Amino acid sequence: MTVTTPNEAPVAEVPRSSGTRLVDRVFKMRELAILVVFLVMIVVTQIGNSDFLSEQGIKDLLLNATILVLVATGQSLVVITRNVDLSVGSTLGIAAFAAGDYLHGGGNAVVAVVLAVLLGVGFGLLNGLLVSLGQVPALVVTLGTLYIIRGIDSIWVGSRQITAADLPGGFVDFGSGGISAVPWLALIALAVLVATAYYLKHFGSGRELYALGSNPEAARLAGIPVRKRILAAYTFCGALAGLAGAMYLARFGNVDSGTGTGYELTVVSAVVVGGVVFTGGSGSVYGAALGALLLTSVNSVLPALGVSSVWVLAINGILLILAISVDRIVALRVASALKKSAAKKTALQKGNARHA
Amino acid sequence: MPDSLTRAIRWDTVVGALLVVLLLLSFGTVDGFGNALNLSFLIGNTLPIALIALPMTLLVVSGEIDLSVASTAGLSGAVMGKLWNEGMAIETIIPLCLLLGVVCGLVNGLLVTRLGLPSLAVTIGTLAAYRGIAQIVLGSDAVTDFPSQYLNFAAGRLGNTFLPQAFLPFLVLLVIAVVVLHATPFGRSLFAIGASEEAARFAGIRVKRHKLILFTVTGLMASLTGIFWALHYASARYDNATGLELSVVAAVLLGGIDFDGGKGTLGGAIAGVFLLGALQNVMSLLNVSAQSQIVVTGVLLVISVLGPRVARQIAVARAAARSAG
Amino acid sequence: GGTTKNNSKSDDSAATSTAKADPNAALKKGLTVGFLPKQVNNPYFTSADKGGEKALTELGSKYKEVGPSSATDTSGQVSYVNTLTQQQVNAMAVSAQDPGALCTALKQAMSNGIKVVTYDSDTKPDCRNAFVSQASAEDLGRTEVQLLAQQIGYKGEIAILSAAQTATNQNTWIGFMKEELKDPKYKNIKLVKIAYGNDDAQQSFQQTQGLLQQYPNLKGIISPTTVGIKAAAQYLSGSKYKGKVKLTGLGTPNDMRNYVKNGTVEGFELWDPAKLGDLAARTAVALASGQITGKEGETFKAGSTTYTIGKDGVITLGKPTVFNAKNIDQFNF
Amino acid sequence: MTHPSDPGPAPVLALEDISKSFGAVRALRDVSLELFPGEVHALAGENGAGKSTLIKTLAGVHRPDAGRVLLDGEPVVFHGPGDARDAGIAVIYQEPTLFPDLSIAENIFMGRQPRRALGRIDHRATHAATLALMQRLGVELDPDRPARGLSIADQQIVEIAKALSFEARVLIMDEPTAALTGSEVARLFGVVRTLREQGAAVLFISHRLEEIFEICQRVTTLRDGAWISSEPIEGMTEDDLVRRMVGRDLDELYPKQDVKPGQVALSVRRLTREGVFTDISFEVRHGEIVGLAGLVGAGRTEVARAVFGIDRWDAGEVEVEGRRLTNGAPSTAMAAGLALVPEDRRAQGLVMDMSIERNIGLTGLRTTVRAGLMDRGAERSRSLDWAVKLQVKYARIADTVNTLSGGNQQKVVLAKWLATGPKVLIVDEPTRGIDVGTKAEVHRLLSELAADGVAVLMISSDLPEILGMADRVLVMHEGRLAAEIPRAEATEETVMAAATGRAAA
Ligand SMILES: Nc1ncnc2c1ncn2[C@@H]1O[C@H](COP(=O)(O)OP(=O)(O)OP(=O)(O)O)[C@@H](O)[C@H]1O
Ligand SMILES: Nc1ncnc2c1ncn2[C@@H]1O[C@H](COP(=O)(O)OP(=O)(O)OP(=O)(O)O)[C@@H](O)[C@H]1O
Ligand SMILES: [Mg+2]
Ligand SMILES: [Mg+2]
Repeated sequence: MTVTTPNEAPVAEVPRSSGTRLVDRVFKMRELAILVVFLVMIVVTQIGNSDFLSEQGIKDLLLNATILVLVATGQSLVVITRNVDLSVGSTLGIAAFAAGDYLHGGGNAVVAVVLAVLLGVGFGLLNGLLVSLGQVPALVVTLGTLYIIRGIDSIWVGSRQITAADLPGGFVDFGSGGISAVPWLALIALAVLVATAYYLKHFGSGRELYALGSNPEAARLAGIPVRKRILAAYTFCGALAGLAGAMYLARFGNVDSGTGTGYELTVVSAVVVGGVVFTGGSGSVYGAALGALLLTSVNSVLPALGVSSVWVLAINGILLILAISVDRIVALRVASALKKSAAKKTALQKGNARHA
Repeated sequence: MPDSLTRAIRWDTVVGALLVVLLLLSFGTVDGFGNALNLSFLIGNTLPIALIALPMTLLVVSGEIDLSVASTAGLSGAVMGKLWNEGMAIETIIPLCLLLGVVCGLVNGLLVTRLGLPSLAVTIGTLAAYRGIAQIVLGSDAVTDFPSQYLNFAAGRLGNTFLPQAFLPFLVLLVIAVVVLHATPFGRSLFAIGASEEAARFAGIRVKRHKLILFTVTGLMASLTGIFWALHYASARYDNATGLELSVVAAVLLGGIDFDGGKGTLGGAIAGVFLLGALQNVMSLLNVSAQSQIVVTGVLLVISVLGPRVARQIAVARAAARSAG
Repeated sequence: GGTTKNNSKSDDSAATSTAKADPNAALKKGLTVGFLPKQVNNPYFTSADKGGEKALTELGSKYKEVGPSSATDTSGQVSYVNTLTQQQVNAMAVSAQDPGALCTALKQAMSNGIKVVTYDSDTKPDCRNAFVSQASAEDLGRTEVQLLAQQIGYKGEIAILSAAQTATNQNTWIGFMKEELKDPKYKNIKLVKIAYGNDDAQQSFQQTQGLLQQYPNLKGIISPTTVGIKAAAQYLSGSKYKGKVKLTGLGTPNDMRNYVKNGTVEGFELWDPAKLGDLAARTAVALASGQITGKEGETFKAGSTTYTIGKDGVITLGKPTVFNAKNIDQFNF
Repeated sequence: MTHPSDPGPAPVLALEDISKSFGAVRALRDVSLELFPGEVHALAGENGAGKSTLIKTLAGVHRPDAGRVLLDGEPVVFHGPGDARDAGIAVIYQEPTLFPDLSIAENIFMGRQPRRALGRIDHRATHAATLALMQRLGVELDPDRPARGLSIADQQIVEIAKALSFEARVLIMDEPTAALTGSEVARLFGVVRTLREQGAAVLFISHRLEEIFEICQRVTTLRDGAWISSEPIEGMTEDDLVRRMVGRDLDELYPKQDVKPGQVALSVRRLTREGVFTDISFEVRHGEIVGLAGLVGAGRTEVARAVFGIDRWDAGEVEVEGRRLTNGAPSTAMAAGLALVPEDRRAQGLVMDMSIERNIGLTGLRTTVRAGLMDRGAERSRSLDWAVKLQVKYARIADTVNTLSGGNQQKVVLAKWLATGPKVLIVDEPTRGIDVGTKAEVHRLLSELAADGVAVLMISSDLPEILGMADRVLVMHEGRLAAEIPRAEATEETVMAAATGRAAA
């Protein structure tokens, strides 16, 4: 190669950068979009039913979202690494019962929560080990552990159930109490959410989760401890499912062997609506939390508007599809608009450059 | 002989072998298993899963998934019941319901191919939507008075044999599916699409069209299953076949179909379906509780993915030992 | 042409036995009776089946229980009917998830000489020999309205929180509730809505929230399902509506004890599930022994009570018990 | 081994009698190599000779079956890429390994971001450091831009920046220049020289021999996994090097036959894809090889993609032998006799998890059919024929293509498309990553095809290749056709002038 022109100005890529900043901003706005949809929905409901945003109403909205937000936060971490944990519903159920069983015997509430979290950690570790050491598809493994944990739960629990009467009054009161309209449980979930988001953005190991979801082979070559990170993501997800179990107990005061059945689909929906992509590497826990808030609120909004519960399921499904479609269409439109404007700018600058 | 070795430990063959072993063992040792009535029950109850597993396998091979199948089945059943109550002729209703299935599948397919949405997300959405529509259509009714010749076809046996009457049509569909997937250019394209969509497109394969066809056929088969379900159990309700999608997915996974796309055989998938069905039947006859059955299913799934891996590692180790020796 | 609802002959080859009942036949011993609840691990059915087990042990017969782990797994329940048929039990007691879906399998069982009793939740009459009903649907529906009306002083808006929209027994009860409400003494009570919580704690919970937001003047809720009433009570007890909005319906004393004591709930009712199971077991043994065949008017003795078979082979357990702060501590189920 | 001409003191990194097998394939057999500080060491060999395997062994990706790796004279065992990195070895792999969802800055500094208190990442410092690296390489890539959608060349530049950012003692580069054009290569070499002067050891792989002679001091050659020689470059000729690599003398590299062009085969008129390329018109005749030159990012690949139907065009038309093509439909383009050998063989050219046989068969799904069913015999013989014709080096035709070396993968892509018997063949960087011997073969093949009447449009960043093979050269500059130069007038100067926009358009 002798065709060197070292003094030549590098191929100008200036417009690209301003374009990507805009894209960046728009991507951040994707979470904003969910928030807007959520707010519109709330406002419309409030107009239709002035009691909706009463103190009690707000409290209910927040409480309903809390548990799903927690589990969705954990799930996002796993999904970001290009994996999935379908066993969260089973884990939540067994952790809730374990905590309840312990409290039933007259235990300490804090110990009960720790117990639930530890149980979650245990199952998270199991999933993580199977997925990362076995290097097998997460979908299958966690579908398997979904069944296994649920089965163990049913064998252990049998037809027993824990009701509010079996629990210490303080524990149950904590589940529905709070500072005016803001429940304690929601505060806990918020704290976990913010801490997780901060960790993902500002810590090396957090960024590595994105990296290995984005390109696992490249992550290995970059010397990222892939197995360790995946194990950690699953463990964290399990821990949050366990914590959510304890919260479920406090909130509903009522658990049996069926608690949390089918929850995995709700969690996955929330994560998807929140813009966490299943092929890994992108999305944020804030998005997932908003997705969770949106989904649970639909279930409060429809009854509050007097929509017959017969319609709820269909509306839920259609909303889910609408949410992801609108998100997608907006993204496509913005991308093509950006491309065109970038092209125009390039042409302009080139014209200028030539004259200069 | 590394070639025959790897072939011998292919997972779909293992599943097939497990099925045969289970059947042979059960014939000898499990009371009540071997008689024609039980076998017909076993096959009859497994047929809905098997029917949906056919298109699902093709879909998964091409890298997509449809979780709305059970809802589509429920919706066709509900519409069938509703129209029947309205006094329409069953011969008109059935084609209409199949058409409805086509529409359901088409909606999934269009959302996936036109908007480029992930099929997992789309079909979780339609899973709720179709079931919800079924609930709106039929409400709390349970329609049970379908004409007896149809009920008998869906529930009856071929003479005194162990084969349900509906088994023959299934067999025909199975053969068609096997040929399509493993012996036609269409099937070959599906493997390519599943393994690398972009490379398939660069090879001139019409990726979107293939996927649209698959989703549509899946919808059609799901509604066929819904009709069969309603007649087999003589009951059309909006919640028919709830949760069937997980059974199908579990069985297909067990049969060694890779959810990343591009790998698997229909034989393996169907062996997986009947292995799960037979296992459940045998466990019930042996008084294994429902809870323990769930655990067994889960363990089997985990083994189904760990198994081939371990087998591969053993094969590699052996090959290394041989080349060293 | 074509086969339509109107021109298709309904399949009336009912398997009702033509055998004659022999009221004096001795109760056989050493029989096996299989219990098939809607769902295993469900506390209600566990109590019921325990009652059945106790009765069978007393009668010198064998008890077994099989069943699906989900209350909506109809095909699972069908295969359990098949399993019991294969295992050649003498009789089975079934709580049907679906009135039609089990029919083929149950008829198959009856044609193999197995006696079929349904309990709690019935199938079509020709698919079983007898149905043991927990209480007359009419009694249940009417008494629940009476209970709530007293609590709210015969005035105000009320709502119903049911289970699934398809739940047959719920719908029958609700029908009778509406009948009862037509009585002039309820002229100031208005039934504003029927909500469905699908027997899921969380959904029932949110449906209760919705009811209260939509109808701020709501005075009372009837929830004729144990899951629904429990969830509604839990929500009310943690909200500002506690004690202000009355709640009644069908619940178990163990579930509801706390809410009765803390003032969320004044009173509710239920039959004793163990007694239901007990009667189902005794009916099954009576059928298998030939004492009865399931025809209207036949009588048989179960324990110390004599029951008469009503129309369509229905046997009714009796009136439900009302639980309140005074008597609740006497019950444990 | 003794090295009479050791340039420095002790080797910083050495391999001793390394062997590595993949199943039955012996990729490396007792290979030794010494890397000294302050030298750029070339690794040469045909496709599949074992160069990349050697590098991966050095980098801790593969564990050698036998032999030792010595670092500063001490034996070391790398348990993973992280270990090698910690030992001061930076690697640019043959295939880019980026995280498409992450920004360029994060890609470069993943795992080693500048930290603030409490171990938090200093995003601002990361950004600044990336900008500095880009300046050093003389490119303007936005550090915040996600890596998804970068052209192969830009990806390669990010890889280079990543390797440089380590400030490593040993820099290993596996075909870093394969996707680059002259100016970027010049920048890169400038940086490499500086590193060398600072005392770093560099191991460099390229199939462009002139680059080896430009930048390297010593060269090690491999053939079929075996060590052939290690010697100083000085005093060697290209022919010497080729002889060591191939084991024989080479045919002519650009065996262009003179052909009289026939009818117009491909005609592109006023083709525009907004924001990408504008108003492209040209014709290719039967028997003609038309070169399409331009700088990286000029839009050549985009034109090829649109013509073949992968992307839709916004205006204009494309005809093959007078038949209008449908917009955005590769299948109709194929039916009309068009073939495209794409630029990115791993993502676009091949289904990596499929066998060689089936990959080649993929373009014949319409022809190897009997009564609607696949004719497996016909498929196999078609694939075998072309694999043999192109001398693909493989163990079994049923092996998956991801076990092949890069060059052999490229041959499979060519085979796949030549097997369709195209009337118009578009090749995008057909010899990227192909060894000299094979390159000559590919050229001979293209020349023969043209002689048989196939119209060939050849996109290449390898200017000598364009000049050596093309009857006519089209030059693109920033999405437009800047010039059309007949063979007689095409020189490096005229083409580069048009490509950089200095020629009167
Ligand atoms: N993962 C693998 N599995 C099996 N065989 C492999 C694998 N990687 C490389 N090989 C084989 O090892 C041999 C050496 O390949 P390698 O990639 O090192 O060649 P190379 O010299 O880098 O060639 P190129 O110039 O084409 O990049 C080839 O025969 C290749 O097929
Ligand atoms: N898949 C893609 N997505 C987004 N932008 C792309 C993509 N591929 C290329 N580009 C951008 O489009 C422009 C034109 O690239 P193109 O690949 O057509 O150029 P080229 O002349 O073929 O150069 P080369 O092939 O040498 O990279 C470049 O700025 C490139 O960065
Ligand atoms: Mg290589
Ligand atoms: Mg290009």
